[in-house]
Amino acid sequence: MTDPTFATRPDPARAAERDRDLKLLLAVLLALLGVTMTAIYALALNAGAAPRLADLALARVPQTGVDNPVTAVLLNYRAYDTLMELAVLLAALLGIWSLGPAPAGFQRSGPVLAGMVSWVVPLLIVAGGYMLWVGGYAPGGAFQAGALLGAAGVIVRLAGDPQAGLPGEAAQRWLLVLGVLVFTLVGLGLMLFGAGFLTYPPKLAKWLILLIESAATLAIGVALAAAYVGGRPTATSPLDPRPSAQPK
Amino acid sequence: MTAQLLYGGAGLMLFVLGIWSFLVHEPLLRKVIALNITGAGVFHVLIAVAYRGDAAPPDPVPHALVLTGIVVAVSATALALILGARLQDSDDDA
Amino acid sequence: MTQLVLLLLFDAVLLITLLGLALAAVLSPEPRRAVMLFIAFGLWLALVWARLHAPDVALAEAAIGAGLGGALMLAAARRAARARRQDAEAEP
Amino acid sequence: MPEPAMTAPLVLCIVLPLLGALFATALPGRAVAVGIVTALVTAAAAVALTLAVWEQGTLHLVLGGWEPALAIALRADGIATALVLMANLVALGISVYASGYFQDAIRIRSFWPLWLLLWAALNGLFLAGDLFNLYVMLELLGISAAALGALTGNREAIAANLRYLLVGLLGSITYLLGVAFLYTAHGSLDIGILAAAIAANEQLFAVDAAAMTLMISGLALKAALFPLHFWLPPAHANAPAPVSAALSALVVKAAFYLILRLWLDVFAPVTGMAAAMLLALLGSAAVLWGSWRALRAARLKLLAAYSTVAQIGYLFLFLPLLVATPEGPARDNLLAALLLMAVTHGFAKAGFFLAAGLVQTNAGHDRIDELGGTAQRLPATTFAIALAGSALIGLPPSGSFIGKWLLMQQAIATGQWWWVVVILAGTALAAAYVFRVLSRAFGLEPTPLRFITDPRAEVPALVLALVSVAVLGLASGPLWTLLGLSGADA
Amino acid sequence: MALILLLSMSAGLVRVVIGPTPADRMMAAQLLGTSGIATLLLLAVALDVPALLDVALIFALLAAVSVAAFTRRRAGADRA
Amino acid sequence: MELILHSVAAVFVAAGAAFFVTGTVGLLRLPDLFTRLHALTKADNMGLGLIMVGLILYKPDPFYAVKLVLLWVLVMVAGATGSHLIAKRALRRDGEDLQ
Amino acid sequence: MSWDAIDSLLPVAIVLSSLLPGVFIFLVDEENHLLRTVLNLLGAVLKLALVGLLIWGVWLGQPIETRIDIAPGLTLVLSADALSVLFVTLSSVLWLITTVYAIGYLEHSPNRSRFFGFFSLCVSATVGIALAGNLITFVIFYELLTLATYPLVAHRGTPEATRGANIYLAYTLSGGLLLLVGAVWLRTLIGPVDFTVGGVLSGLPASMHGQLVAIFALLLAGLGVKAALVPLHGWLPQSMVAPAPVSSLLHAVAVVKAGAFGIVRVVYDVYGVELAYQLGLLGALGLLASFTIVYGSVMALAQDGLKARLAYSTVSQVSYIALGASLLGPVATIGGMVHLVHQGIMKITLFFCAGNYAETLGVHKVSQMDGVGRRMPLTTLAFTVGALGMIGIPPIAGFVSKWYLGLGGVTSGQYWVLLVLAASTLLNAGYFLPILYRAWFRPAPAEWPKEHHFGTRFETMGALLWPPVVTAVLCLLAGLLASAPFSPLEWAQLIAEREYGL
Repeated sequence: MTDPTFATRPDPARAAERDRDLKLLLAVLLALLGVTMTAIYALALNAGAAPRLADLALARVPQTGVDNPVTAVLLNYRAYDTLMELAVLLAALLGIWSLGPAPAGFQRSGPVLAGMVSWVVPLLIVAGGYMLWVGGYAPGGAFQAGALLGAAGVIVRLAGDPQAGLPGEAAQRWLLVLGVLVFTLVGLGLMLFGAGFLTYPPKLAKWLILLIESAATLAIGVALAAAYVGGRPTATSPLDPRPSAQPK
Repeated sequence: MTAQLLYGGAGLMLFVLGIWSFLVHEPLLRKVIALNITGAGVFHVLIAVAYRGDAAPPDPVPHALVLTGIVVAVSATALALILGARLQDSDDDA
Repeated sequence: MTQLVLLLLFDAVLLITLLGLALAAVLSPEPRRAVMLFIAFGLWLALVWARLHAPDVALAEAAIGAGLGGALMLAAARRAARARRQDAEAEP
Repeated sequence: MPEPAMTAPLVLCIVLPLLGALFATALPGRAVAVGIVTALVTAAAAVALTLAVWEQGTLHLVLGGWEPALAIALRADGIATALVLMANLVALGISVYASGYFQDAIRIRSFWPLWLLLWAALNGLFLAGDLFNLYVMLELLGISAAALGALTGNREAIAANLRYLLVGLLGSITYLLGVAFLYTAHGSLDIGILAAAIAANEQLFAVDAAAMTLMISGLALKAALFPLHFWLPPAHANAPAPVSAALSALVVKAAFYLILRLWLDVFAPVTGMAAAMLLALLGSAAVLWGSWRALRAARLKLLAAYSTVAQIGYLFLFLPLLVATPEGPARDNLLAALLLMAVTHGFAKAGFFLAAGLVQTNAGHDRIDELGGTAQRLPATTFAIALAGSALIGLPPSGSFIGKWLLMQQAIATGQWWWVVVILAGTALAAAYVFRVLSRAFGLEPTPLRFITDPRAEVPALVLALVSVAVLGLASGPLWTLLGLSGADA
Repeated sequence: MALILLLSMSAGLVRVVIGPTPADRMMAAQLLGTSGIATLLLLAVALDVPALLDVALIFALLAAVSVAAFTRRRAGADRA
Repeated sequence: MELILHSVAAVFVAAGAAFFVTGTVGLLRLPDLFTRLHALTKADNMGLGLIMVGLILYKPDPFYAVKLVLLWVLVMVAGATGSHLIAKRALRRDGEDLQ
Repeated sequence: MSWDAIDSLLPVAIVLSSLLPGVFIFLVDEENHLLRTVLNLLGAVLKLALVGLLIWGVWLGQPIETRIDIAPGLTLVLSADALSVLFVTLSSVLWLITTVYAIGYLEHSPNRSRFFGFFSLCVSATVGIALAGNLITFVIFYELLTLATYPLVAHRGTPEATRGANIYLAYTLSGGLLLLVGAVWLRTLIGPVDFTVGGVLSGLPASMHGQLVAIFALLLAGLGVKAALVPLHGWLPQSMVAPAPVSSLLHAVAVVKAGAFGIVRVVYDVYGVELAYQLGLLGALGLLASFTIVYGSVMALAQDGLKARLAYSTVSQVSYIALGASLLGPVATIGGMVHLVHQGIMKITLFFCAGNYAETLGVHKVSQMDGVGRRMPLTTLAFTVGALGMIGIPPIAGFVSKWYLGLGGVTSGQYWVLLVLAASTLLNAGYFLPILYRAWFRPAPAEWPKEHHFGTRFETMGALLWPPVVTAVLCLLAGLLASAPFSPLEWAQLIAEREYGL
């Protein structure tokens, strides 16, 4: 990060020396802080409330509709956090989009890479689906699945498609909001039927969570891939020809 | 609880290391890396707290918190890096 | 007992290398090397999560650290390296 | 399990702007319409929430129907509700203003979803009852705020907001470490449970104090407490006007609110005079330094941004007095005065920034020394600046006058008279910088024909400024009622 | 066993740090990835957490991504 | 029976680990890039393969085995592609990544 | 309508009768003269009618009070006692006259809506000060007055105007801050400070007396700025850059009187004369006032600018009020109180006339006034009445004030007051008589600096001419009919009786 206020320094040699001293001083201070915090942390571990939420959280898992305790926390006990976390991702992407159109893509791939891409991408998508499904009873879930989809997008962009294989802008926008939208609507629907916001009836919990997770997976995948693209989708804009069209 | 203390302490070291780097290094990329390391330090502490030995199942709550934290961190990283890219573009134009 | 000691040794090596990686990543002035080290750091982190029985987190860390985060940072590192080179050319 | 209909506004305040953001994202062509409708219904939800809290006292809702420890709670007590009401009314004003502010389609498409997300984050933050949820809200707030701030797209704005983003991240990570410590020690994230646990476990004092230090320093960074304020002026001064208004009036206030919440609720047994004094000393420095820099600022929006640094400083002066004052009417008055100051600043600063934005649009710049003619061409806007300015100074009748009155009263009563000196110096400096602007409004320029020329832009600023002066300055009694405090004569 | 692998990985790290060329670092990183997978597999058995297998799977999948990311060149970037 | 299986598995794993160590040593000690590349690919494919055989023997479960094999294939492909790309870049010495 | 219904609404109605028209005037289009004039006059007349009602009520001894809680423990109290009636009446009557004058003076210059809007706000603040029933209310309106007058001083927009306004603001706001601290401090000591006849502090233990003296110093410093006590008077000559109606109403009457009125309130209704005397506060105040009286007059002698001379004269004359308050005994109180009114009508006459000279002939300096009497006889006649009244020539109002002040000094045994009065009178004569001489007995120049012809059959525009004539007549009447019922003197006696419990 460049800071204009510090741009001019009178004497570089002395300033550098002072800089180094400052860095060292800071290092010593922070090291002391680290040691102190470790001591305090040890105290907290020893005297702290040992089971914390673990036993309670594990005990209630059978009522959550899923078997993986982490998924239970993410999508049931603390579903509201997850909803807002999806909103954070959306906000970051909207921020990226607000900064301008996507930069140029990559040169087209050679045969070896293309060969790899042609079967890594489907594999990633399959793995994503697997992650999503497995999340109900074993480690995995929407975020990991979405990250795999996003990685698929990354590799597609690396292989030469500047839009990372994403659909047009309108579709992208809908896909992006899909996760939060389904999540919120399910929550509100439950509230409307008297259960309370994001309070799943045990019988429906499994399916509602799966629905939310599927939507979230798609949204996360699209958001991560679009974040890697790094700007507004350009294909729809006649002013910006797709950079990959330029022969190089 | 040796492992908890070991990993938690390492997390705290990562935390201070990240902060130190954030404070002393100018380039954006290094600041972003520093922040991610700081974050990793905090996650370390949380995961260490969740760990209850190899026999007992770990506490799922901190795991979920860390997952959320990771998404937040990557979102922020992406935004920061692209903000930096735009900044560099405008420098190049100037 | 030996198992415990071995595990402890494993922990120690894991953490020392982890901290070493972090330190190296933080101290590296060359952007791409820093990013590579950071990606390696992410990998190590995933191992730590795995060691602490947090496979969910390890999965996410692997997907993000090695995949997206790394790719994003690499792109930035490329830019930074280019900027440094341009500066170096402009300087003399 | 409380009746859902009763707690519905609690959820709606957060969910409605979120939904609005989704639709504004998905339907970019109709972003303005979606935005305005959302703004109206959200503000209505906030009013409904206020009425509910007014009638029934604190609302509490545990989401998901689990044990409170396991799930996330939403809660609206008097303090939160007062701030929610302020934030939503201000946000409504900003929305009306923004509907005419942005001209090009791309900015419009970017602004509305991010703005509504920011709004959701604000409400979520004020209403959260869970420390980790607060972290998520802080991040949502920080990311959408930084993205909005960079919307002007010029170099300074991007650089400033990049720095804002990074600093904000550092702040929230530090906060999160504090949360991790608390979870380690007490095994909970819920504010109410933690408060009880901290009060019950005195042997963990060191841990609690460390957690408090971490959390409050992280938040102080976000609240721009001196000397951690360095990021604020450039970020707020270079953002588009409606965004500056939101950042200065609301976002910084949210971080302060959290500090207050932690101070009063969670860490009440841990807080002590030393910590309070330290924070108040930093607050004093903020008051003096911020005001001084505002006085020296060349640009109107920069002036307003530095003024925010100073105004946040005032809020920290209350802490040592709160510590020194025993429970009772005097402390109630002090707390209410603190809230009154915060709320008044919200309205006034938003009005000030909106008006400043109008001046900037009209003049093409906002260099104070060259503003004479513009200020005179826009009488309503100048009037808004004057009203908001007098609230910033703390002149009567304004909410901050009452706030400062009660603050000084308690400072004298508790023998901490030195804060009075700080307040006086800050007030005098504030008067100097506000009138430095206002004196430009009396030039030899031609006569304006009408008081208001562009209602959609001028009225929100004027109304917000007027609220800070007339409503809060003359009828602040309801605030006491809302806070559930006795309004006895001190 | 995992320990040995870990030690070997640590040694490999040295290459990442010292270079000298980026290609060396990349190769080392690749080796790290592979041995990381192996470590995870061993850990899965040692700690009895079968899910670590999935972690290893993702490692393998994403190793491809990172290799590609390392070696790609932006269209239109000058060949300085 | 199980004991024997476990012992055999342990031998396989140990052998795999040895390969890894060799690969690492090679990476560190061999003189130039292309010989290092050679060592690397050896260690990769053989080391991992051996360990996997060991693991499959340790815990014979078809689903598990399929996953492991898939993993191995994947690593091989990625490794091959990666080595190829690295070598190509290194030979051409073009591209901004490998200055 | 019964008194019960009225008495809680009347004070607030009096404040609003100028506040609301003021707010609407801001919104009036610049070219809409008629609507603005109607609003102005409507407010002024309505206020006068309400004040009439108020006078009647206070005379009957009705408790007239509005209480508004602005925050728990902080109450806005508007109430009417004899003292406030004196000030309210003065402001309302002079507002009506000045509004007429201002319409004539300003209707052709730019930014009228702004001017008249703030003008109305000023008067609202002034009556608010007059009716303030406790210290916080007083402080609020006192600060409001500062705010509302600032735009009027800066109104012309010239660099000098801006500079003058900024100096004015610096003085008054600093003073306001000191006043604020004093008020807050006092409140922490004794709770809400309601203005009460005889004071509210007499019951406090002697250990607090040190604090009370410090608070008095703070309050006096705050009030002294507006009352233009030396050395806090520096703003007054500077703010003479304002248009004539502003100088006449605000600086001759509203602002300086607000300060003087505040001093009176603090001495009589907060501290109580007895306590103030015991603490030695009255002596200090008297010394300060006397010094200001002499100093202002000396400075006035040296001024050539007519408005500047009048301004220093104001500095001097306003301190008569403080002097009256500082002398123990009802007679001096009467003198001070009655001067509050008398100085107001005399000084406004003088300023109106100065404005007329400037507007009609372009005459701004004393040295340019040769022969103005022949060119503008009615104006100059009014000026003469005002000037002679200031000197203290019977039967004009000023004589009555000086008489009672002197008498008060004698009855309280402080003979030095006579010395001050004599010196002041001599100096008054010294700076007013030369003007009268020039105006009446020197030949007019061939050409006036900047002459305007308004095309009326009088010497100047009617709206400019009649206000000074009316106020001059008032000066005469106040002197001649001093012992008639409802005269200022009678009213001042009523105040003194109530304060001293006679």
